[in-house]
Amino acid sequence: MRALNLFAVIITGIILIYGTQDMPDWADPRSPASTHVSPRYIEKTLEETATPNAVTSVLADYRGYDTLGETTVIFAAGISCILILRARRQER
Amino acid sequence: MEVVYSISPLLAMLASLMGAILILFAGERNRNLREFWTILASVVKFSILSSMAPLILAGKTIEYTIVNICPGVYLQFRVDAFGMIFALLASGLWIAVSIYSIGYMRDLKEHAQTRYFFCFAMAIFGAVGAALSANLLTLYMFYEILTISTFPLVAHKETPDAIKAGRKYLAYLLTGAAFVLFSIGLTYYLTGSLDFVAGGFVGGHGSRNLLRLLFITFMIGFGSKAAVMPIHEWLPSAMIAPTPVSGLLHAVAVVKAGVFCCLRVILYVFGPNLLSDLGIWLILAYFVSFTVIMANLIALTQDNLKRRLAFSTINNLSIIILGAALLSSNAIKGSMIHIPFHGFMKITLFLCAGSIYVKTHKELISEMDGIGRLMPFTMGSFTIGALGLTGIPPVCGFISKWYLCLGAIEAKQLIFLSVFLISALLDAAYFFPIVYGSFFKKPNGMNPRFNEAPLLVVVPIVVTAIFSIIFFVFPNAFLSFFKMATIATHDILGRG
Amino acid sequence: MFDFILSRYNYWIYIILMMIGLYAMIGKKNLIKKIIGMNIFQTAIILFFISTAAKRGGTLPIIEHAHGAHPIQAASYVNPLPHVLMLTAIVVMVSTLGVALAIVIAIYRRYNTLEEDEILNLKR
Amino acid sequence: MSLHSPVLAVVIPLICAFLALLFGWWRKNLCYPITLVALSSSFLASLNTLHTVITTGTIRYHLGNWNPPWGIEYVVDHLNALVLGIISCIILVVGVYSKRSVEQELPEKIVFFYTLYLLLATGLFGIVVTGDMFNLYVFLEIASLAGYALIAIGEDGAPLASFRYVIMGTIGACFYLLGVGYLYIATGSLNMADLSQMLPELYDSRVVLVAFTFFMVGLALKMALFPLHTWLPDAYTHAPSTVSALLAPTMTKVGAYVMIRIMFTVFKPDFSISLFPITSILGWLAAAAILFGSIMALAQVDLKRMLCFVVVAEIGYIGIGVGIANRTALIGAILHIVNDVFMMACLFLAVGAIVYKIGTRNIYRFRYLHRKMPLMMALFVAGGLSVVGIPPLCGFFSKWYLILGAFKADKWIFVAVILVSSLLNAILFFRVIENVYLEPPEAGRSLEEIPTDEAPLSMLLPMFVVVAGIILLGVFSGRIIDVVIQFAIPPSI
Repeated sequence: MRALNLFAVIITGIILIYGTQDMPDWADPRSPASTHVSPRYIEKTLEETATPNAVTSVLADYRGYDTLGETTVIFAAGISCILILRARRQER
Repeated sequence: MEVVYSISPLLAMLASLMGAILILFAGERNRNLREFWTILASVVKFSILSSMAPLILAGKTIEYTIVNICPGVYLQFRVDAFGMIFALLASGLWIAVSIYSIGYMRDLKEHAQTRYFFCFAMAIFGAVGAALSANLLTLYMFYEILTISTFPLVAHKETPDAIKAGRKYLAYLLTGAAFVLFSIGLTYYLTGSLDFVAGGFVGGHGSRNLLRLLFITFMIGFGSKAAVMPIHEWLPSAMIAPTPVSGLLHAVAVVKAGVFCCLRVILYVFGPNLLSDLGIWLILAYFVSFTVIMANLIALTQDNLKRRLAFSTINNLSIIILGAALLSSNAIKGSMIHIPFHGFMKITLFLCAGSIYVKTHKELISEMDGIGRLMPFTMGSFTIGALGLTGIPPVCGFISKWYLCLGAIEAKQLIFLSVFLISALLDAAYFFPIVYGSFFKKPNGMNPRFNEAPLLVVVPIVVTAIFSIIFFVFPNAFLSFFKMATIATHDILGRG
Repeated sequence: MFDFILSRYNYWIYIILMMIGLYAMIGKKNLIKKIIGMNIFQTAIILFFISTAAKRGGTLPIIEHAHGAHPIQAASYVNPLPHVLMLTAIVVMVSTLGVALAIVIAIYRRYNTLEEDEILNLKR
Repeated sequence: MSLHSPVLAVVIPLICAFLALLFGWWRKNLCYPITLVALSSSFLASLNTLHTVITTGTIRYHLGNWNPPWGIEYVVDHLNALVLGIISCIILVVGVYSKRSVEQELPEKIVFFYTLYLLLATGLFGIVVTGDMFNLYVFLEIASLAGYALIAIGEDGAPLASFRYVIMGTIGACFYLLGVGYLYIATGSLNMADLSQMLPELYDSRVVLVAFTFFMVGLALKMALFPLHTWLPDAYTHAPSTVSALLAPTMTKVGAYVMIRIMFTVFKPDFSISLFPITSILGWLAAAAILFGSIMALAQVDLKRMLCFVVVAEIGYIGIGVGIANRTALIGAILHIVNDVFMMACLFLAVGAIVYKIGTRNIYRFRYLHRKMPLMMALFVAGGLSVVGIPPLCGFFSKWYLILGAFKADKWIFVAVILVSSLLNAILFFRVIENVYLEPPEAGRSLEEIPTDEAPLSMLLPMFVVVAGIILLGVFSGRIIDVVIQFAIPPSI
């Protein structure tokens, strides 16, 4: 069992490392991630959202819906914890 | 062939479906209402079906499409002469069996009667649906409905034996259905169509070996329901069910549906030309001939009346398939009319067995000596049925066997002619001792006074027996089975 | 070859971290250790994402100068998108952690142990 | 209105989850009506979406009015409109059903239960309609978290089962997120439509290959595809009845939907089928899943646990359809997603009703049950027969398409697997039916003495709806394929 787990983990690692071969070099400004979608967030943030902090503008505006989801996750987690823990106490 | 579009096939189907639902709603508390629905549904169904008969006899087919299932395949009814024979048989005998069941079930105070009548109605729904189906997929649907709805009937008694018989029944038939589904899928894959065509439609698609495989899987699939040896084991075990159910299984719906499907595949999917071209008909013919002889030999050794009748059924089913497999016009005609004729004769015999059981609780032949003196009507009808199955005039069994023999000669297969004749001899060998014993032997320990079964039980028996004789004298009486078989045979062979 | 390794070593480190976490998740018997493994695994993913945001010579994605002075060069700021994604992901992962811990508490209350095999023995 | 319907379907339950908590604080019994209002408006919105998609084609909804790929986009085409409609229908139906069962099993936790129930619905709807890879992850986690918690409050073994589910589910979600990360490195985009345009040039890139692999493994974990199904039987067995009835039909099927979406929309079919032959691997795994699930189900005496293994097998059917990957088989797979949602809902709801009334799930203790609950058992039989594949119930028709597809692909062994598993399913369900209907009565006790004790109307009504769905889906399967499913399949297949 232990060997099997180790095997699975190592396979996962090898596959992941295999994938890095075709990745752009680290911190390469010409990588797709730096050139395809994200430049607009930096270049237009002031103009479109009047927010100098690009992270904030993406978080709260461009991808604000993700943030709504994020708060929902927190909400769900909170309710979950209450649900799980409170129940036990009452059983006692 | 002229096609008439009409809603009547659907109405006929709805009659029994609605009947089943109403039976369920009436329930155990309103027994009379429930029985009323049973009878009403059976009568309505039969009259709708017979109202279609004139059109069929005029050489037309009736079509009704419900809904598309997949490209080129519809949930569709198409009534042709061959389907009509089976539909009329099933719905006609349903009336008789319903009346009989009411008497039988009430007299024995059976439990779960609502379930019984509901499943009965559903079984007829399935059987007639199979008869009216226009294509293999619709056929499969009703075939499955029939299989499932018969299961509670087989296991009706709920004793461990009955449950075991039910399991066996399902195991054989559902495995068979899996083969059928495989074959239907393969047929659709090869031809892109599933519609029945008189004379077959798979010719020219796929390699010859593939078609042979297809035919074999079809025969294994439907053969399981038609109780062809060696996949017949479920049928004798299913004799544990109440007698009307055995009658239904044997004479009316279940095994007949199996045989009907086999014939559909032989004549309407493959067609005589293709089968003789592939040469596979001969294998099938030898195979079922073996069943014909073996079943009769086993029947000789059975002491339980219902089991003996069961093997007789296995014998006759294979005779029907053998007739179709010979592919000659007279043999096909003979096997088609043997379906209804055997139905009438066999149901007479089964109802007699039930009648004896209701009155005396006897199931073993060795205990039935002298019973004819107690129950002259019952045993008189039994004699008629036995004569018919042996093929002795003046009972209708003679006609079908005559045509089968003619067909064997026409196909120049004397070996199969001898199969028919030997089987008839064996029939005589196991039926006549019963008849003889019941009338001429002294009853041991029984009071030989007239002591007939209840009226609701006896009347259907006598009626079916009389019908067996009428069909000999006038093969076209009432339902014109003979003429329909002629039309169907003409359609099948006329095209090639 | 050396260049190749050097240019990607960051990814590799995160991958090794992931493997450690993953092994703890599926290999350890103690429930808390599993949760710690889960945390390591998730943190590694966060680091992995963040590292994709890096640009040589880039600075924080906060636009300092006022309108119109110079055109804003995307290359001079690091990519803000992975940061945003990971802000969301961190919250998601913390929530998962919270729920997992709550469940562990529930388990502990019932079985008085956190060793998986002991629990299985107790159940039997 | 119809323009906003996809997003309304997601947001209404979300808002109502807050409301349910708020009002629940004040009056506990307000939660149930709020839940129903939310779910039925969600259902109506989904129907509206489906209708709009059928009449006018794909809906694209830009959240916050930011154009994709910069903002988040909802894309609803025929595939997810169908899945959305079906899922929202079942969630509503289970919601109606939940009342009595929750009152009995979780009397103290009604408020939180319904809040999480609505959040779970939000998550599932969000997964289905979104057109953004990362947004999908967020909603996946909402649904999963709610699922973990709802499972954990079940019977005795529930917390441990739930914990295992947390571990496996988190690995699945993290693998998915890793896949998103790898794709992001390769392309710089998170939008599905944008990705599918950019990816064909990168199909030989190792980054993309690895991303794809991780998507598949992650989703296989989420949808419980053999051999990664290990969390499912325990988790769904020990969960409260309503929760199993909610999760078993929806969660795994949504996973399957995402898998289809990624294989055939984000990646193009020629990649998933020929360049990187994931489909053939998937097909074989699915075949193994079908056999394994059916055989393991045979070994169970607990009805619910047996059904959990049936779920594993049913996932196999979807997998086999995707694995064969021709047009007919994919129709079968998508049709099976639809059918399976209804069949599993039917079966698990029936189990819930049985537990509610007699408190046991051991199938050898179901004697007399058909006297006690005649309607409920009849409906259960309908669901069981549908799984066995008896026409005209819907389960048959998806099998029919799968068999045809397997023939077309010359994969005869898959045909055999499907047929054999139908037989195994027949054994499974007839074993139960036998115990319910045919067990001989105890000596000295006649059946007539056993009083009818039918499940309450709030349980029967949903069952009727589901069984009606099973029959109608079966009879009109051809129509559903003509109107919706055939457009849900990428034209290049």
